[in-house]
Amino acid sequence: MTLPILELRSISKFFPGIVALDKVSFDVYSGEVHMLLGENGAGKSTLMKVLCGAYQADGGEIYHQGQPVQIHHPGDARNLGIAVIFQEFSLVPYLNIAQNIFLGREYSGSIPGTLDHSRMHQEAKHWLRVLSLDIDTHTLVHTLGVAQQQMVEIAKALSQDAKILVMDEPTAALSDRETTLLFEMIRKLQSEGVAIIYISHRMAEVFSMGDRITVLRDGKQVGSADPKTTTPDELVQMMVGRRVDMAYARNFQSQPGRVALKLSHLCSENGIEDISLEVREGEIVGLAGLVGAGRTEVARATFGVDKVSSGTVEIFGKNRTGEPFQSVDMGLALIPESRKTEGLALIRSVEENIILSGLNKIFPSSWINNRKVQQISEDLIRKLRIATPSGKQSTQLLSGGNQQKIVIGKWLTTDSKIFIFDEPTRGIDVGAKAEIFALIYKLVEDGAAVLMISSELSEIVNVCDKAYVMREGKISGLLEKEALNEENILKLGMTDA
Amino acid sequence: MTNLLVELKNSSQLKNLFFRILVVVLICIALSFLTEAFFTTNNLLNVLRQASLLFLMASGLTLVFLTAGIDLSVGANVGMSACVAAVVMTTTGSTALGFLSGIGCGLLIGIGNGLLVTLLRLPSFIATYGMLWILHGLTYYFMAGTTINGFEKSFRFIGSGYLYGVPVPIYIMTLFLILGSIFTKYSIYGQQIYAVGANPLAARLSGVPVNRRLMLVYVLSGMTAGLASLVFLARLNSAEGDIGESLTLPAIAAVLIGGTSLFGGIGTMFGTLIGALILTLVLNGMNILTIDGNYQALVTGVIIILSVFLDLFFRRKSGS
Amino acid sequence: MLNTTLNEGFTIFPTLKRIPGVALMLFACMLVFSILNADFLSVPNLMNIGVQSTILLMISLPMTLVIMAEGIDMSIGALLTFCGVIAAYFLALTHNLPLAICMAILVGLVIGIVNGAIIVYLNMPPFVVTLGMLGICQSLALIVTDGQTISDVGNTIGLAYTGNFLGIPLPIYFAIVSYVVIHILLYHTRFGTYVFAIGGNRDALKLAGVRVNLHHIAIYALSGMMAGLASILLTARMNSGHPTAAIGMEFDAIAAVIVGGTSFEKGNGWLFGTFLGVITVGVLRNGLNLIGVQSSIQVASIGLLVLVALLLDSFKSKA
Amino acid sequence: MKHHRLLGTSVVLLTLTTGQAFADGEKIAVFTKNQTNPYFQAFRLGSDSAAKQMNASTTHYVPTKPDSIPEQLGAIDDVVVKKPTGIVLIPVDYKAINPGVKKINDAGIPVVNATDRAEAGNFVNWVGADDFSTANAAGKALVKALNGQGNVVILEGVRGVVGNTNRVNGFKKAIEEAPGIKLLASQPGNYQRLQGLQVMENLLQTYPKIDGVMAANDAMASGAIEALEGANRKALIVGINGSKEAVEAIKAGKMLASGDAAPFYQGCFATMSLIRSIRNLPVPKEIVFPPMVVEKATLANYDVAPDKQSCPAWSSIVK
Repeated sequence: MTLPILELRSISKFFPGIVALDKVSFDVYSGEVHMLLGENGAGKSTLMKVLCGAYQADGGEIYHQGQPVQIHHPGDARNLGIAVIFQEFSLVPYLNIAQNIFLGREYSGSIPGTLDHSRMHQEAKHWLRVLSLDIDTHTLVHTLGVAQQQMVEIAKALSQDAKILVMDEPTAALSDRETTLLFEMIRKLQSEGVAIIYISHRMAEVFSMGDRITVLRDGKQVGSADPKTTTPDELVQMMVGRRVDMAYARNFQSQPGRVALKLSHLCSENGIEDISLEVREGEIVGLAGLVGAGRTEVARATFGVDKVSSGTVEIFGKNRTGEPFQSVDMGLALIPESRKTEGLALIRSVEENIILSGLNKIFPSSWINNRKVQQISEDLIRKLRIATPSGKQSTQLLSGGNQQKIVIGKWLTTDSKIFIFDEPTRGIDVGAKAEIFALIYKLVEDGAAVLMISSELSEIVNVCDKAYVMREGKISGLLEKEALNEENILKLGMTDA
Repeated sequence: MTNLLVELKNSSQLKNLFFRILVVVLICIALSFLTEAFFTTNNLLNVLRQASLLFLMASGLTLVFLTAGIDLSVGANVGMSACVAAVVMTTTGSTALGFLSGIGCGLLIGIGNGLLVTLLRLPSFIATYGMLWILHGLTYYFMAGTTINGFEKSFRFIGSGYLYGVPVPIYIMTLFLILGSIFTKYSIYGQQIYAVGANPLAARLSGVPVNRRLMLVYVLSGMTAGLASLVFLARLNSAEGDIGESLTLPAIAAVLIGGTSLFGGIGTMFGTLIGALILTLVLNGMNILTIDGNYQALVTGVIIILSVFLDLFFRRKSGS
Repeated sequence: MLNTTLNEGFTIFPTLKRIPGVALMLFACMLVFSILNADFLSVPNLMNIGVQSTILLMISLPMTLVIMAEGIDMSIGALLTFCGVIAAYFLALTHNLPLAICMAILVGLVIGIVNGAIIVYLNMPPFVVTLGMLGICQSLALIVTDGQTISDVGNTIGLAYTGNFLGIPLPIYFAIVSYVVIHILLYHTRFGTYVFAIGGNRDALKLAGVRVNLHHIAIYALSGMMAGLASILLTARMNSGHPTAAIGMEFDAIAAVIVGGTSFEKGNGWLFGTFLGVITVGVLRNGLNLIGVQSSIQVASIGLLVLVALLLDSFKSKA
Repeated sequence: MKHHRLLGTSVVLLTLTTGQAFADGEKIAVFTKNQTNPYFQAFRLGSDSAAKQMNASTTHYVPTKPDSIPEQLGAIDDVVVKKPTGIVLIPVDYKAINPGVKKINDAGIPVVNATDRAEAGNFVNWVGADDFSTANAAGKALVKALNGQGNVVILEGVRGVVGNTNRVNGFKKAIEEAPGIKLLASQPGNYQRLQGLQVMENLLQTYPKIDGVMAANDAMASGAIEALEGANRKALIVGINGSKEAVEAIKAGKMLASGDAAPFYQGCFATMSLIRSIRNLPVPKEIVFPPMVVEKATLANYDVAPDKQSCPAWSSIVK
């Protein structure tokens, strides 16, 4: 029995208020694909950051071929032959593909100090060809699409001919063809004896690619499994724990009322075409599809963030035009995809964030009464069970779940009738997830109309009354009742279906 | 865990404010030991009066900083508004008209800056810099190297008059401090301005009319400059093209020393007041100690870096 | 996908979208002035423009890198002045030109490093740090000279500005050499690549295992050093050291950089644009002087130039 | 009136053969320091008026940044290309201007030096007031008014500017000559109104008894007036330049006197000398306006605003 090429023993990592990793042990052998499974926020990405030296573990040891090693610095990780494909891109927008691929590993030119651009471009071309990606390596990456950027990320990692390759949900942004390509690459590398740590929460991949599976939940290691002997359901059980059903528990029948939100033939400057859909009061409508299919763009165009190039957005029959603040006045609310960059003023307090959207309505005199602000925020903090010591706390100190609750709470201070949730549960632990859904249900029961964007099929299927599926900026179908199941969503969503 | 952090934060905010006042106090104590001329009612009033000119310019600037912007044209604005007001007053002989024209001029300039920043999406730094040159050019052109002087006593009052033994500019400063603090703390506009500075995108997605608030901020900054120019005018009893220019960088420095962040979303009017006080005290001290003027810029520079450093230091310690 | 540019080498040929307003402005100015004044296109006058733009160019080039790295250097004008004074001071003291030059460059380098170190290690906003440094340099210049002009510098240093080689004034060579060197630094060395990365995605650079801090400081060091170098020309130009000679020049430099199409964000920079920016301002001043336009109008037109150039860009980016 | 006082003044005269040339329409380039100081405005008006009288035309070159040496030097480069018939030059800095003067001389353009005496170079002549004796006269007027008893402070202009140094020395001389006068402090106000005001305010705090103020220009003097009024204290104030506002202040009894540097006349005679020398008419090597003091007694001469005045005949002054 050979030694694992890399072994982590009871690794722990703490952040203010959160235990990101709790004594996680984990190892990988050369030539195997070790699947790292877990819900968003389970600690996968943190673990990976510890591996590549971006974070320092607060406890535990790392062994490389049996030898204890320290990874203080990304350089150390590279010296151990660890290469990482990051989920959030580690690319430099105004450098070209070749420069990005060789960032930090540039080839020196003949004249000392200078760079050998031609050689870097040649090799870059080679790797792009391997990934059958047909782009000029002189292209600046900020001009590439998401999928292409992801491919460049992959090329970057491959080009390091690493002994240990870590992939963080590499297929998240990829089309089918690209995905199959990637899988071929992985098989090839595997046969060349590269150890691969593959982070994902997509069942299909796990079973098709994995040799071994380790499941994380809430920063803890909940178990390992052999893909040949385990079933998806068991894994899901492990991933979400007992709360699997409760997370989506929906204990009411929705009575759709009048049409609240109506998009007709909507096109925006951000590349969505001819989007038509309807959301009625008292129902939850899903918007499914692969990342990059244009779901977020629909939300932005509807809310007035992106310019509408043609088509109309009707709110209770009235045409919506202009800026987001005008949409808000018409009763529209958007819970954006990214809390930190789009949802919260992180350096401001919980109170200030919660009150922000409601200011106009609560204080028509435009003078603020602090006692009232405090009441409202404390009331919401209680109602939404936001775990914060006080309303004065600055929001950046809170956990993802609580931050998300604040972003939602913001809209409960307005009289919004239509809520657009963009990935409401991304990066939130399962407990908070359940609470968020409870909130959504509450809204719907009170007659609100909800449009929910989600990448997690199970959510769409279990939560929504019906769901539109998008593909390449267009709506590829509407699924209702029993037709609303994961297979159909995938079929409609697949780029080459 | 978080509890502990919060306590730390709150306490540090106290510390933070406390530290600023402490600096002022320390400077005062030091000076009063160095010369008996310092700690006299007269000199303290004198310091406050000098600080008030700086504060008036800096207060509008503070709002701009809160939105992560900057207004380099504030000095040129003061110069132009002063000249406009002076011309109107001397030609029409009406103080009221002069008053209005001065503030009006500042307001127009503010609108100009606002349009450049919101409508045309220019970075405020460069937009207001271009504005600075244009304003100077116009002012020089119309003033043609002359100075206008000799204004009505009634008008001079706001600059050099006394009320109950206290110079009028100090009252104006206090008024601005109060109004400014109320506006930033207790009006929804203030709240929205903080949000815009802290995270413009989030503010926009939360239904804040971002462009309108930016506009508002530059207009207010312009108006304050306009009003400051009137006080300058009344104080100096004469108008010339570069009347305010020498105070542009000090005003910016005052805002920064006052703990307002360049990146927006953090800062208070009171902080700016303290910033203005610190700067004025340093110059006053050097004058009454008759220290060589060559060292003034040095001391100021060091104080800027130090105070901002300590500020960040405390804020970081609070874990945020 | 229009905006795809060869990032090293051929930046002189920008793609459509990259033609900044400043280029158009430059063209317009050249056209107008050559029509209005016969002397404008004369060789000696063009030389003039080049010579006069040299000092500004020499501090604007590194400023481009500083701004690309999401920083700013407000101290550069005062530093330029201070270094000039230092050069003059040592010349007057020792009449040893090489020593004086070395001292000037050394002082610039040291202060640049101090700027960088404070910014990077104490993690402070560049604007604040360099604004403070502005005051410090200003004072130091006054203290060294006690407010007087140092004119006992001999005649050797003056040649650096007035002298010429093969009929071309020396400053032009200074300009060309500094441009070429910094161009190579930016587009053909690791350092340059990392400048793009520090502004564009600092974490990515960290993850790539690069010692980011050192490179970050190096940017400010370069800026300081170039100020030292330029100060030689400044002193040569006045054939003396003056404690307020270049006060406020930082703004001209920053304006030139921004007008040249470098933005405060994401490490989006363009060195040649800066060159255009500097030349355009030079052409404008020179042309207006030739036509004999009133100075107050000149002041206003510089402001207009800055705004219009940027407006052209913002319209293009919208269109 | 004023001309009479000048009649008596002896002026060094350099006799040339009076070869009359009738060419006119000369183009004169006039260099002044900044656009904000009334002194230079008066100078410009003077030279305009003179040029008009002699059918010549003037173009004014003023730095866009007040008192910027590099800009003035740059403007000179540009103007030399333009080859005007002659140049009138008030150097921003009397030492740093040298390269500029050399350039003008090399181009063979006749140049008159005015106000600040340049360190080197060939000039048609120098036209100016002797700062030292002007200040000294103003100082004496103050001493006289104080009956040789009391405490005095000096508000200096910009450190390192030769004009300022001379003025301050002139003041100090007047003080030394009067044993009863005590100099309390001499602080820089950089010729700025606001700074003059605030420096004075602060000095008032330190010194309970100040009887007299000597300011290196009228702007600071009027700043001092405001400071005194603000503090409800009385002191006699003298300034320099004899500017409009000083005249009014003196009329109103707020100010004792102002040393008159006669900027308007400097403008007139600098320009006249230049044109005359171009037309091969004799010009003296120096035209020094003797120390004059604007005070109650002489107010009458100064009641005309500079833009209303016109130059006296050459012969009325130069004999």
